[in-house]
Amino acid sequence: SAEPGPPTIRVGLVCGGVGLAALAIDSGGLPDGLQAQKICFDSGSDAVQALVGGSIDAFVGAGEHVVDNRAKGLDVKGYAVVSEAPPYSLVSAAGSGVHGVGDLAGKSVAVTAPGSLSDTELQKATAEAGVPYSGLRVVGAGTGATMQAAIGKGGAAAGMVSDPLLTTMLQSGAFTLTWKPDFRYIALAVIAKPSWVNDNKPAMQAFLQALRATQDKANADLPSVLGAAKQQAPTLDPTTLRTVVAATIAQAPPKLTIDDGPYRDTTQVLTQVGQVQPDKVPSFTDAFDFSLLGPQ
Amino acid sequence: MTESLSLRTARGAHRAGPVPGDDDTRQPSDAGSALLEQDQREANRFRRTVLVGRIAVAVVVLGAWQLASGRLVSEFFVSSPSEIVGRLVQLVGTGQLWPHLTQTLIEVGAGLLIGVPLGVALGVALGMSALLSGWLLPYVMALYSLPRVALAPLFIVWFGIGLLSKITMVVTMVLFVIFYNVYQGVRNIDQDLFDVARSFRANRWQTVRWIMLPSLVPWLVTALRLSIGIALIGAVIAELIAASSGLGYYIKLSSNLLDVTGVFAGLAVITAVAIVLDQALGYVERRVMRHHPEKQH
Amino acid sequence: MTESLSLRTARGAHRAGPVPGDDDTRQPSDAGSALLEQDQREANRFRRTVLVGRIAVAVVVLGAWQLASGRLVSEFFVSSPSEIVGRLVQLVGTGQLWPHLTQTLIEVGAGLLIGVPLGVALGVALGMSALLSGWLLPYVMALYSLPRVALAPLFIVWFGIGLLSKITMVVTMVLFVIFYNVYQGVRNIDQDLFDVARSFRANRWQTVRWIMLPSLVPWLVTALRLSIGIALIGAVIAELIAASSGLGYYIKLSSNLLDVTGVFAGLAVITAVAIVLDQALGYVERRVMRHHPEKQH
Amino acid sequence: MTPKVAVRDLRVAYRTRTGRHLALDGADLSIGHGEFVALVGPSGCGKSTLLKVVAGLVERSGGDALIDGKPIDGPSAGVGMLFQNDALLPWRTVHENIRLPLQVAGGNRAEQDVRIRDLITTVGLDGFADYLPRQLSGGMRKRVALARTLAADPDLFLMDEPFGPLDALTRRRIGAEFLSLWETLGTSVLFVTHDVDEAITLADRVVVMSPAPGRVLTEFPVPLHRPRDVRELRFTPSFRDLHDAISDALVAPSEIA
Amino acid sequence: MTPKVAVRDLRVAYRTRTGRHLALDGADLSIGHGEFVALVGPSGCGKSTLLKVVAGLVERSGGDALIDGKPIDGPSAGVGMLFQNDALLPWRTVHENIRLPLQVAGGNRAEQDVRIRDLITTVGLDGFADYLPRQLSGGMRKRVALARTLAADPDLFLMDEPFGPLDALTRRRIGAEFLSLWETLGTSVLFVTHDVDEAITLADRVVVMSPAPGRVLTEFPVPLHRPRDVRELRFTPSFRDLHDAISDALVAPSEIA
Ligand SMILES: Nc1ncnc2c1ncn2[C@@H]1O[C@H](COP(=O)(O)OP(=O)(O)OP(=O)(O)O)[C@@H](O)[C@H]1O
Ligand SMILES: Nc1ncnc2c1ncn2[C@@H]1O[C@H](COP(=O)(O)OP(=O)(O)OP(=O)(O)O)[C@@H](O)[C@H]1O
Ligand SMILES: [Mg+2]
Ligand SMILES: [Mg+2]
Repeated sequence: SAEPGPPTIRVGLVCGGVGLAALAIDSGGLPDGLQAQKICFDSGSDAVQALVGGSIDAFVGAGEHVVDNRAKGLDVKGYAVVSEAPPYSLVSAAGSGVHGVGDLAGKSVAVTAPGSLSDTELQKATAEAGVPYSGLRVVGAGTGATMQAAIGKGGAAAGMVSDPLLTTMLQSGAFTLTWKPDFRYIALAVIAKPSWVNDNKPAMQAFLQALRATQDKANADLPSVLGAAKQQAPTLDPTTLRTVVAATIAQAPPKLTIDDGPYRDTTQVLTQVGQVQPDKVPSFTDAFDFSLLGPQ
Repeated sequence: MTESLSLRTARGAHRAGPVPGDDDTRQPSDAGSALLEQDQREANRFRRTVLVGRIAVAVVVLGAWQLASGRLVSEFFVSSPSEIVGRLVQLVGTGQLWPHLTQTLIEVGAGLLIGVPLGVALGVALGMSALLSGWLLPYVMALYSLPRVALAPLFIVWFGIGLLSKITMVVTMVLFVIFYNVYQGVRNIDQDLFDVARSFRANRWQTVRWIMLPSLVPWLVTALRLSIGIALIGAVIAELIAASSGLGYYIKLSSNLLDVTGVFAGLAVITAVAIVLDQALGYVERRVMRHHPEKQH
Repeated sequence: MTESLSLRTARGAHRAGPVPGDDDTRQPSDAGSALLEQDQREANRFRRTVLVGRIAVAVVVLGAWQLASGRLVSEFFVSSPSEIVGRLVQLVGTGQLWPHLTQTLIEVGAGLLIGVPLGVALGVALGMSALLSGWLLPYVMALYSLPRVALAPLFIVWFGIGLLSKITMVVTMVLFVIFYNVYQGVRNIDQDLFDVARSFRANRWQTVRWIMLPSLVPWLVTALRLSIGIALIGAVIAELIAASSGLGYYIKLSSNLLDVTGVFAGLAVITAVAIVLDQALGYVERRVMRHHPEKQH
Repeated sequence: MTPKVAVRDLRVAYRTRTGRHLALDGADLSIGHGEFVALVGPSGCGKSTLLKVVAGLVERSGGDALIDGKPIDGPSAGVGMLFQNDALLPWRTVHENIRLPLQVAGGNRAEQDVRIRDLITTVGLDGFADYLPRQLSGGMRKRVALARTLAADPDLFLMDEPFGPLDALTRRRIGAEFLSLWETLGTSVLFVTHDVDEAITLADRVVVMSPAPGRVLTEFPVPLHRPRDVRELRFTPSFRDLHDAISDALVAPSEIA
Repeated sequence: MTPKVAVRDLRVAYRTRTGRHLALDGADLSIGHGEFVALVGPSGCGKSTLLKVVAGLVERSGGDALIDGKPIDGPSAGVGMLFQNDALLPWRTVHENIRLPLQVAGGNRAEQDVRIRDLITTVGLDGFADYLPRQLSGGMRKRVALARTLAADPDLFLMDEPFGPLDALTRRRIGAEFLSLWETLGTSVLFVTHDVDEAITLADRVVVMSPAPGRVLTEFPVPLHRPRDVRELRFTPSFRDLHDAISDALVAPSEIA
């Protein structure tokens, strides 16, 4: 790139909770003097618009954004996969009589926001259980306390919850697990515009390497990243934090790279729920480029 | 030059142009039909000019948007008027729009019905009592400046994800706007008029009805106008955070699907609702103002 | 009974109590030091009562909150004043608060500096021209009622994630509140005063400065008061959507972490800012109003 | 018998930004039942202030003010005040402005309308019932205010330059009208005017106030029999003498100053 | 020579909610350079309207109105209007209200202050410079308005009942003051008053208007030499005669109606 000085990168995140990208940035020691700036977004779609508009350089978000936008002809690509486990599980209030997805027919079910990943997961869950999705009353209930209130106070028979709230809620005994995703899905990928990456290879490379390094460090010595994790979730007690960080690290694929298996699973879900036309689905190599991650 | 500074609502004669005199009819309250006809003509001409200009503004803005879209700016960001219209037609045709629209309207309506009287009462009370306002005013300001968006999650926690939390949100938005205008309005009432009412020994309620409320009309009009917009915003914000229907829900859904056309279609409906409510308010205003001193259209 | 209906700001003598006459000093502008001392005493007593009541309100509300928290309501949902104070102390102590606070203040300040003059100009222009307002008013209403939250992503695309998009957001919030109040204010100016200015052949600018702006003072005060709150809200909303610092960022982060204490700590800071700005405005208002007809404290 | 109004050693000190402004300093006045008292005095001497004290609209800083022997403490029943500035409700038509005191009293609207139409005729505003105050001339507004006060049917009239901006003819016509009304009703009247002729023509007694801060300087009983012929009166010698005496009293203090 | 003001066949029809209200219907008037014309007529006959037309504040519906031979089209330079209601800026003190026309003209503030203090003395308001209009009595407000008009130093004065709410003494004092000012300056004056005495005392010519809708009925030259001694004048026989003639003219049309 033509730009002098240290490489910089503006990274969009949906903040709240522990993530590998945030751990990498917060634990410091980014390679090559990389300056990384975290920008917190309210939702993935806001961040994607900012990415396409050039307000941010990279975004760590769901793989569907790559698929969707490439299908729409927008030039975005995935450069690493940070999590291949769908994050949301369905939770019901204990004693509500809901034991499985089959019990939800015709009831209110809470997702974080309509059209979001949790909604996609719900559609997948209902399809698996043979419950008509259109028969549900889907409620957007946000994340965190609002979601917990929606489920706990009977606003919804079940709701989509992710960690760390998931762990907390289940530990409290007031809630039971109704459904847990058992498929692979590109839940978090590092997304950027190839045009920007071309002009800023060193920055992107350094950032991706930092992610890899953090992953390795965590795998080798989990406590070494707990300090950075504490920054992101200062209110979690140490044991829960440890559990959550361990889960986060476990969800990341080896070397942050996937083959086309999980990609196919992902696109299959998206076509199944009608979010992408089957004939518009981009090929794996078109959607992802792991070359900048360094030696495999 | 300074002439144009006089209010557009200047007293009649400011606008009266010379007309041929017809001196023979000396009726005190009639100035000849030529003059009246001319007034009529002028009024009609004015109404036409307004309408034409108004349409021109819309045409220019929408036209520029349509032309820019896909050329100057990516359609991904700004959609285009034709697409939005297409979507609206589809939403109306399939009947998808109504549940969202009625949901939002119910929230707005209920919020206004509660928030407006509450705000007026609060404004009157604090406007009239130096002690009450000394005690409460700073806190009112504090509450007003709380970002309701940030409180929305708490509202949902406290009032559930149903209608109640949305109406509460609308009320908290509307309340303050009404309050501040009424409060200032009360403090600006002509003391002489209160003296008149007192000297005739009007009781409290009569004074409120005959002196205070009519004096507040211009302030209330502004407050209501501001309320309509802010009530809609409140309802949508609440629906963005947590909802299963409503225009805010539809916008959020579209936004998450990166469907900018859907977002704009939702916004267009909100805008239309606002304009309709505003025009209705304008109609009421003209009826009330007919007897009000300062302004007549 | 009706007596109390007269404004608290009633002309002086309404409040003047009988004092022993000291008929020997017949100075036209001095009514004896006994009376003046009594006025002073009354003023002091009033100020004390206000202060005591104000503190009492805070104590009662915070006390009830503290007591209810963990007893009537789960602390998870409402935190508690003592926890919030603890958090604030910590935020200040570690210096974490300042970057957030200054960021938000800069956005609010810049937004007000741009939005207020713009709103005044628009209000004056549309208030003075029937044609302009006929053309534009419905669209102003439409724009005003657009939920800015829904537009925030577009702001980010157009104006980036930096200061500019936040300031724009604040401006779009402030603009309309100022506009509507000024617009209504302009339409309520006493036509006689314009006539006076015209008859002295004051030019346009002089008329604006000497007649229009002073007449608008009560309206502007309300508008500014509403603006402070709404500017803060605008800044926070923008920061909620996308930010890397600012009070809104801090609140959002806390909210996502289910850290209700953090949310309330952020809200408390906003509230404090609002109160400080409001008091500053009140001070300016009293200085200006000293020469204004209707109200004096 | 206690007088209708008794004012003793009245002091009023208005609050101003910088302290207090002494408007009345030891004013004394008494009005008998059914008496018509005219109040004259230099501009700014406190005539309006005195009326407002009796109307219960301005508090005393010292001294006594009683109506029917009871200390004044807020507006009393049966007292009708006509303000120096007309103080009409700007959003009400002439007709509706006059309705105000009738509305306070309550009662049948149709009857009110009849009464209002009568009053409009009395003050010579036929045809202007539906005009707003700002569409009227200064004199017409004053007449509306007069009609409004008449509508209240008080037994004590407090009138602050009621005929100020009226031309001589209208003034005399309405003055005569008011006089004959007063003569049939037997109410008490305190009447501020600048027109010494008018004061003598109408009143039983003319009270002269000193320049500010006001006190009552002197007073003149008017030894003219009633009913009076307003038009002829002013050419009688006793009228001339009284006029000169009052004018002199008005001039005296400022000649000294 | 063209007259200072020429009004011919003037019609003014105010817009009202229901149509038009004819306030002036064929009024004719002319004022010579340096002439002092008084305008009298029944309440509501259109006197204020006529003044406002000459001031360029109200548009004509028909007829001509010229100043120095040029049709009036908005306020002209050198025309000073004193409004019937005082129309003071309520947020300005007495001193600052009087400053208004000086501010328009621009110039040195200190010089303005000197001028303003002079004017305050002229209208007898020493000590009230820092009062707000609402802290003044009706007569005092009028005097502020007068001072403000004087400050503009116009060569055509349009005065709408300038001395209305003033007591006889103040009225005569300020009237005399104004008269001597006029005599030195040689400006033209159009002066509305109800007081026929005042009209005769001050004016070169008294113009009488008909009841509404107004036109000029007749006019009377005042054959009194100048400078006039305001206090003595009214006891001369020619004064008495003129007074009676004007009063009769005022009465005449309504006697017929
Ligand atoms: N609200 C007020 N605050 C302060 N001073 C006041 C107030 N009202 C009146 N005054 C002062 O009190 C004095 C008497 O006023 P008042 O109106 O009673 O006079 P007045 O005799 O009615 O005069 P006029 O004949 O001109 O109407 C004046 O000097 C005036 O400046
Ligand atoms: N803005 C207005 N709209 C409608 N009619 C008006 C308006 N202003 C004045 N008029 C009418 O015009 C007529 C003349 O009014 P104007 O004020 O000129 O009378 P005037 O001779 O000054 O009376 P006065 O001696 O009582 O002041 C009145 O009948 C009045 O009702
Ligand atoms: Mg007075
Ligand atoms: Mg007039």
